[in-house]
Amino acid sequence: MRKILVLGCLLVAFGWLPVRLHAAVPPPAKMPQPTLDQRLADIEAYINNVPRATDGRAVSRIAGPGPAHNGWMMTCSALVLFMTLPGLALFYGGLVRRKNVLSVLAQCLGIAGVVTIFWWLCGYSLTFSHGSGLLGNLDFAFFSGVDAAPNADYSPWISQNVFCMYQLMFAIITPALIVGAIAERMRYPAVLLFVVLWMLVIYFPVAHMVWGVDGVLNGLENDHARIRALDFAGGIVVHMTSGWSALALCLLVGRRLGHGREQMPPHSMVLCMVGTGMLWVGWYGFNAGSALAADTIAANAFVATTLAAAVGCSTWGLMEYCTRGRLSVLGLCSGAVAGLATITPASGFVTPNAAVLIGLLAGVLPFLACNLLKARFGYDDALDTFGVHAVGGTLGVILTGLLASPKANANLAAARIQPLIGHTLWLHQLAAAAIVLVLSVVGTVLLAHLVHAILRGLRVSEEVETLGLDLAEHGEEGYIE
Amino acid sequence: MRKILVLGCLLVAFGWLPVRLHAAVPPPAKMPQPTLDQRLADIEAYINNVPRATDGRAVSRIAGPGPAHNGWMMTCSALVLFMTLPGLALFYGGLVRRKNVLSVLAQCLGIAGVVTIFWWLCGYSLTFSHGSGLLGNLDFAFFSGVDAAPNADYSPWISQNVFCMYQLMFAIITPALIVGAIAERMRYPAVLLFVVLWMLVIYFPVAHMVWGVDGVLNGLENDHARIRALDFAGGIVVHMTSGWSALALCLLVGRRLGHGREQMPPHSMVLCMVGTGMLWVGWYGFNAGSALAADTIAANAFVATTLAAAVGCSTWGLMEYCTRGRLSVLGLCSGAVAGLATITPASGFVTPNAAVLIGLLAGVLPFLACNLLKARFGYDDALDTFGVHAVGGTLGVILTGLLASPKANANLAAARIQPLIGHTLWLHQLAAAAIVLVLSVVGTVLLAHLVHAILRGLRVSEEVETLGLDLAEHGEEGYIE
Amino acid sequence: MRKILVLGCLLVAFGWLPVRLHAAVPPPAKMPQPTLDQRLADIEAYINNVPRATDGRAVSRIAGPGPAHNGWMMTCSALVLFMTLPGLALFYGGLVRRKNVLSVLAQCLGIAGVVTIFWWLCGYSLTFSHGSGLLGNLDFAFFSGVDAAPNADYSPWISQNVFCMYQLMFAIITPALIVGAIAERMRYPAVLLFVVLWMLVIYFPVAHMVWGVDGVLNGLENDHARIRALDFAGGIVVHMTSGWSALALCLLVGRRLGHGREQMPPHSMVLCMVGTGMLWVGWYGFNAGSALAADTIAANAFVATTLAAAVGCSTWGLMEYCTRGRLSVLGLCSGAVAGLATITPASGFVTPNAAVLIGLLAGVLPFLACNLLKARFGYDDALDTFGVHAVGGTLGVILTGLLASPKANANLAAARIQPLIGHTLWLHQLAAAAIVLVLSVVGTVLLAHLVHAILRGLRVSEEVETLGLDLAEHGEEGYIE
Amino acid sequence: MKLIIAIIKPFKLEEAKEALSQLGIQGMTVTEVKGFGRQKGHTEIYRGSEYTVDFLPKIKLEIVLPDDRVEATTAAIVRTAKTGKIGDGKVFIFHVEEAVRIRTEERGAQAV
Amino acid sequence: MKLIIAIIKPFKLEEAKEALSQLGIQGMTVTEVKGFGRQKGHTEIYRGSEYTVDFLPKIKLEIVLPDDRVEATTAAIVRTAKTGKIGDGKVFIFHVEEAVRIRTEERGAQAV
Amino acid sequence: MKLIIAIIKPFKLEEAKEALSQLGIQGMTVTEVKGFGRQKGHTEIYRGSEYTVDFLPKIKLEIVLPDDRVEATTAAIVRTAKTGKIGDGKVFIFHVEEAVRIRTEERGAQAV
Ligand SMILES: Nc1ncnc2c1ncn2[C@@H]1O[C@H](COP(=O)(O)OP(=O)(O)O)[C@@H](O)[C@H]1O
Ligand SMILES: Nc1ncnc2c1ncn2[C@@H]1O[C@H](COP(=O)(O)OP(=O)(O)O)[C@@H](O)[C@H]1O
Ligand SMILES: Nc1ncnc2c1ncn2[C@@H]1O[C@H](COP(=O)(O)OP(=O)(O)O)[C@@H](O)[C@H]1O
Repeated sequence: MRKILVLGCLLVAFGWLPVRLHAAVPPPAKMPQPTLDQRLADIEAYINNVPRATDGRAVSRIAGPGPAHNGWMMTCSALVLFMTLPGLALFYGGLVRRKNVLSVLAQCLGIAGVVTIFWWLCGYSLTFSHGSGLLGNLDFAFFSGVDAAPNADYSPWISQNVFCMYQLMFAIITPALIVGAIAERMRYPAVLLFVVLWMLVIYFPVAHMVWGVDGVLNGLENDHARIRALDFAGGIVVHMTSGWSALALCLLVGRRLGHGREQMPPHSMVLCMVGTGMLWVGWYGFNAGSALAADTIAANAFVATTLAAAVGCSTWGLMEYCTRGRLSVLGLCSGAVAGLATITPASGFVTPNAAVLIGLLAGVLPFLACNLLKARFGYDDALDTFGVHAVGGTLGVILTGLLASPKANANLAAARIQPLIGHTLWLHQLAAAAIVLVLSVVGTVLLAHLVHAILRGLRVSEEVETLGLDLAEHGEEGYIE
Repeated sequence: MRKILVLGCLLVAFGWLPVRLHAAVPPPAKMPQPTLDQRLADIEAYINNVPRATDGRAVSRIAGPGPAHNGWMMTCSALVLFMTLPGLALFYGGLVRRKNVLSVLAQCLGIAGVVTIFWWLCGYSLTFSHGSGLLGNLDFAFFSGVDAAPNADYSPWISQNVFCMYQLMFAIITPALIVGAIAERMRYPAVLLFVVLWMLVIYFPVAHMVWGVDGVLNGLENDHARIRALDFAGGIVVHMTSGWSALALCLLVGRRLGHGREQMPPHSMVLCMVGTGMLWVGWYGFNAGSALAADTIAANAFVATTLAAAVGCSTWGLMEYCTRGRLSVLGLCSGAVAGLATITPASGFVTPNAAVLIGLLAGVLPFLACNLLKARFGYDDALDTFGVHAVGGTLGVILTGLLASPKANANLAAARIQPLIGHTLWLHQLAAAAIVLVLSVVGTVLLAHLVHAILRGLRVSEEVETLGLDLAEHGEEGYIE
Repeated sequence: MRKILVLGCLLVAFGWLPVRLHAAVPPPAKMPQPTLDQRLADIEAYINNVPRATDGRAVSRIAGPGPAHNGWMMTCSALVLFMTLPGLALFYGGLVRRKNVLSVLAQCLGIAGVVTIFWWLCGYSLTFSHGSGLLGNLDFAFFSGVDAAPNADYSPWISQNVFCMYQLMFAIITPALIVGAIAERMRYPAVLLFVVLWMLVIYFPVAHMVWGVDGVLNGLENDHARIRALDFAGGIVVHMTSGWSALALCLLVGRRLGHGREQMPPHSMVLCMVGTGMLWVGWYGFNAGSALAADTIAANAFVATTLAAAVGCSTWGLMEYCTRGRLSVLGLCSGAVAGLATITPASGFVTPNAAVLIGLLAGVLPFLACNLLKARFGYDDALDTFGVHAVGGTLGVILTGLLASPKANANLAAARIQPLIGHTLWLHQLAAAAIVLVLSVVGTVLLAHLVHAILRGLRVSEEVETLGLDLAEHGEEGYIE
Repeated sequence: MKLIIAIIKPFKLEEAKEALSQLGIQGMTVTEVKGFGRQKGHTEIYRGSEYTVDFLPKIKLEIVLPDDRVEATTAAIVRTAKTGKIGDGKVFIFHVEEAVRIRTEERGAQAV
Repeated sequence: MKLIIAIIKPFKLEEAKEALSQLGIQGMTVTEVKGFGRQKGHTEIYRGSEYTVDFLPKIKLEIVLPDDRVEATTAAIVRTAKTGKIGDGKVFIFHVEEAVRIRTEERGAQAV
Repeated sequence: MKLIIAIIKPFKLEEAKEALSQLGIQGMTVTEVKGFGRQKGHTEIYRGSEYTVDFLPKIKLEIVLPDDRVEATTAAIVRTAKTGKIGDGKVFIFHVEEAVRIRTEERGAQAV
């Protein structure tokens, strides 16, 4: 095992050497200087976040990124990283038992590390370069050609490398979400190897299909999409992939020792609540940032996100209060996160009132999933990744189909998507959801078996599980008196 | 009780249905296309954060929000939410006893939930729509007409819905501040019901009076204001309302069991300090954001905020060191927060040197209030909401009257306020402060009695108080070994 | 001692009185109104972050700051403060023993307080006003003339007071880094007095030399620099000064009681990891913000920062895994911070692939320093300030010399620096590093003796050290059961 | 010499300590323990999983003292720690063979 | 009356408690302790410094009960707490001179 | 067999443990406790409220061992734990009726 790693280490160490030279950009066809009107229109385009007036017509005097949009997107990128480090780490870390808290933190940090490396190696390229409708090519491998100039495919006014970083933060948090389902029992190397393979086989393709400008499921931007699905900030790409994979993986890994018999309450609801607050705050970067500009769509997404989080939080609390006579901090936190996960795909497409409705349902369905479904079927989704993210995400994807409205987002008035709105859009959403669901579950099952074979086992020994992963796998304790 | 809630739940669930349609906006008078000069002037206006050159003269090509200001205000909104979740929750949570930490977190989360819902239902409208000088009307109920276009009453270059979200974050933290005074003993449902009523009866009206464009106390923007008070970021609206209400409420709720006899030291000064750091950082959103643009006034407010916080922190520490020979982390944290609360109303109106003076006084007066006043009168303001926020806020409001200067804020050169500066402004400040003080105290007394009557008691039983609110009211423990 | 303080207190209290009036600015030479083309070019300059077209030619209609750059820099300032409060406080606080956690937090808060006050008194002026190549003058003392207008020396589009605040946050975190080396044993007043003197004698001069527009080591902006060094975000100014001073100071203060014999594991790796996450997120403000605008250089720095952090994190983990068979959360955190510290001076000057290489080396060399060097020489650098910041910072400074490239930063194509790139730049870097290293070590030795003499001792008594600094020096406990 | 071990409710500690001080008891050792007895624990629910916490927080006092002070001390503890509600706790008495004060190496009744 | 002190592995607590409940044991007091014995601790490394943690977490049970129940109780503890691996712990038995229930002031066997 | 209970200052634990190991003591149980005695606690102030913390952190050692090793062991503890300052702690000795090693079910002196 260690030898493999030393080898891998060397490979990575020298991986940067055979870097592709920046592809020589074809010299632009000679273009005229802009007129005063064109120069003005360019600036207005920047303020309105629409393509440059000079595009293809004249040389732009402001060909680079627009500072307001770029600054906002760097802020959003930092916010989305903040969701994982330390947001999600705390949210999950607080929910496990004291003896396993560091293992969760190590998983989050490790995932941030390896996903970033693979994003640089090939991930960004596979996801966002042109390729087939299913996967990109390797044009952007090693961030070749990914510099501060905008990539017009995705946004006229933000630097492509900022876009690349922003999307990286999504690529980090998505597999980190899976950790919640298999917490307290999976071997650390198995987690990391699984994540790397999962990114290659599931995340990069799905993200390309849904968000790639030529993706087969990209209803918003691809005229040739087979299925015209909408996913504003990652209901399909983030929450469904991770949530459904989490379910499959936790079934394969099996239940924790003593599950259902012993008590495994969260060792620190305080940490869990701190994490929730950070997730909520960071989620503004996630959802409003998905407008890829500080524009009116971002503003709308900000509102929808706030309302769904607050309504989800209150509704889950109310459900608890009505069924049990008291409401818990875990309930309020779960409701807020469920609200946020559910609004994610819809946030840029729905009006505030629709967001309230979505928040309301997010407080009910995931509540039932966590409380009834799990009890009924007895799977050990330790920290409810499935109950919150898969159920919430899937619900949000379908509701987006029902509630998306051009009132909230003028892009929905485009010819390629407008006829579906308020009509059969929900069927497209359902189809996309089903495809990704199947892909996630099947892919996870195969990869888990592969990892099992390579590392001889996914799970720590009983002894290690009893002692705690912190001491056994990391040689550390979370707290010392 | 529970039945009432189920009912309330249904009401909320269907509340979104009878939503007002967006009021049909009167068709704008036919206006000419802008000239080149007007187009340029519009863009310059955006950069300088002044009204559009085309306003009323031509159709603007950039009629929407300006991305820099909008992006900054979304960032500020997230920062202000961060102050409550998890900032204030940690600051207060660390100061209570271990057995009550979750009750504080639950109160902060619960308040975030219900205040958001009421803000959407009617709060934003009552506060910021036109109405009488005392309260707005219901034009914006259910965020009707509150979209990404700017509302020229408040800011020419940020989306109204972003403004609405930004103000929501203030509406969340204000009642959450009150929690500090009645921590460890008030019933959870009583807290939430009190907060809802308090928002309706005290916060929305006061915020309208002080910040509403037609508010009777809005000296900065309302030519017809009866009292020409200044409150940049909420000394009156946030700190005075919450602080004085907190005093009244903690007197009505009574002292904690064992208060004055038993030791009730903070269970985690570490959490408290973490919360302080988050409050300080988030306060930049609060104060600099109150410029409602990324302009020069925001820049000035940023400086004033920093200086007052640092000087307040150092002064409080020095006071401790001089009186007791050593200085505590709680002292440094309290001083920073006192500095921040005191500079709040002044932050956009004073020069850096004045901010240093304000920070100095903020380290002295609240120090004395917490150390002498409380001991003298024996009220149990558990976490010093009164000592820090009411004393600091009131002090800041008066100092604003004495120190505001057009050097720091060009808007003070406006005819409606300029003659008062350096003259009788402090009397206006005093008058506004007195009115709000009386309103807060009287309102709180009435509402507390009302809540007492509805819920049959404000306070948990002795048994619950002894066992701890976490276990009794929420069925959870903050930490499990 | 206390008397001195009361005196000092009075001095500070009245220090604001004899404030210099704003130096009467010489009336600008009468300039023409701008043409349409000039007005347009000004706006384009804002978007491209280059000097105004009207500069010296006409009156600019947008003479103030540009909102996008200003908003971004206020965000970055808040992020950098967040790195110290609470980021670094938690990172360090988690690593000490339970009985000393508050002493670390008190040091961070206290430093934030006094450094801000000295920054206002004279620090900003000594660092960033014109003066000799070694130190600025007192023109900006008491922030005199430091208002919202840009200071063209540093950035055409951000307010000078925002620049001043941004740089303050660097001035706060730098001495706070030193705390890590002398944690758990130095007297609180000695820490603060040392820091104040250290700022005056080491930080302000070094920052002026490297970053001051007329600094002798400022290779990027000063045509007359003796040594043409590059330091994008503080490899020399922040990490080398603090790291080497930390080594000297920890040698002078001596080892902790029981060091090498007793076990002193971190009392809370959870806090440490939370702090790491906050440092990473805040570091975007530190590095990308050092572009002093939301421009393409900021975008590049964002990418380099991310890659180096992730690669450093993974590499350190891998080193641990390969040498010991398991990897720790402390290792992952250390690697991330080492990656961040090492990329700091290079972040705005290198391509992504170079950043990966830098991250790789940052995971190796500081790892060896912390694991072998410290064991070999037996100094008690309690929390590895030297191992991570001095080693990482120095490494980064040299690597900047080898890897800086005009591809990453067009400013490097300027005549004053271009000939050195890829040639002898590394020698300049080495020379600057050596000078600052010597200055830091020698200065620290002298100052430590001075502080020792003034306060009669740097170190707490054995009794206090055994009992813990929290109780003895601050009269508080970090946690109460 | 005897050892008195008393298990009491946590919030009664201060009161008991005061009473013992007034009796002239100069030393005791206190431990946080969890008690299991007739008094029933509470139920906690975490997202659908229900937990019964059987063990309640209690305080254990250990006091070594001369034989003749046992009765008065026991009575003082019982008096101050009693709430009359289930779960008030117990007092147990043991024989101590020897006691040594580490600081002075005194032995026996001198040492306590 | 006797006092049984048992040192067991933490994860055996639930099982032991159940067995004792079935025997009709109505009360016990539980303390988290650290044990030092034949079972060796683990090593932790923090940035190059190696620490051996000799003390392992254990649970201490204290049960006062009438003489005639001592054997059965000891047997139940041994049965449930045994894993057969080193570090399973010990049971020690002491003589108790007196017991008082604070709530009722009952004494002796009644009190336990 | 005897049980030695020693209350010592926390930072003396390592030293005492080493000394006992050298004497051939194979096992002991350690508990974090709070002590109240002649040594006075410290005062803490939180925003104007003053608190006296009477209870000081101490370590309790419990060692069961054959009668003939009691003296040497007590001496070793006293030697290593003594600082000569107030608050050094106490050693108490009790009679143990029986001991069982759970793993092997050995009894008596074998078991300790
Ligand atoms: N037989 C026993 N041995 C040791 N400790 C006991 C015993 N019985 C009770 N205790 C301790 O006394 C506490 C109170 O006992 P409980 O049965 O709940 O109430 P009461 O003392 O009022 O009958 C328990 O929580 C436990 O710590
Ligand atoms: N002589 C002793 N006195 C008190 N406690 C002991 C003694 N010997 C062992 N213990 C306790 O019993 C636990 C288990 O003992 P150990 O020697 O590790 O294994 P085993 O009981 O299987 O021989 C120890 O961790 C310690 O807490
Ligand atoms: N009578 C007693 N019974 C039980 N524990 C005691 C008794 N007297 C002292 N102790 C314990 O011994 C510790 C040290 O005692 P103290 O009176 O402070 O100092 P010294 O042992 O030097 O006289 C106390 O903190 C307490 O834990």
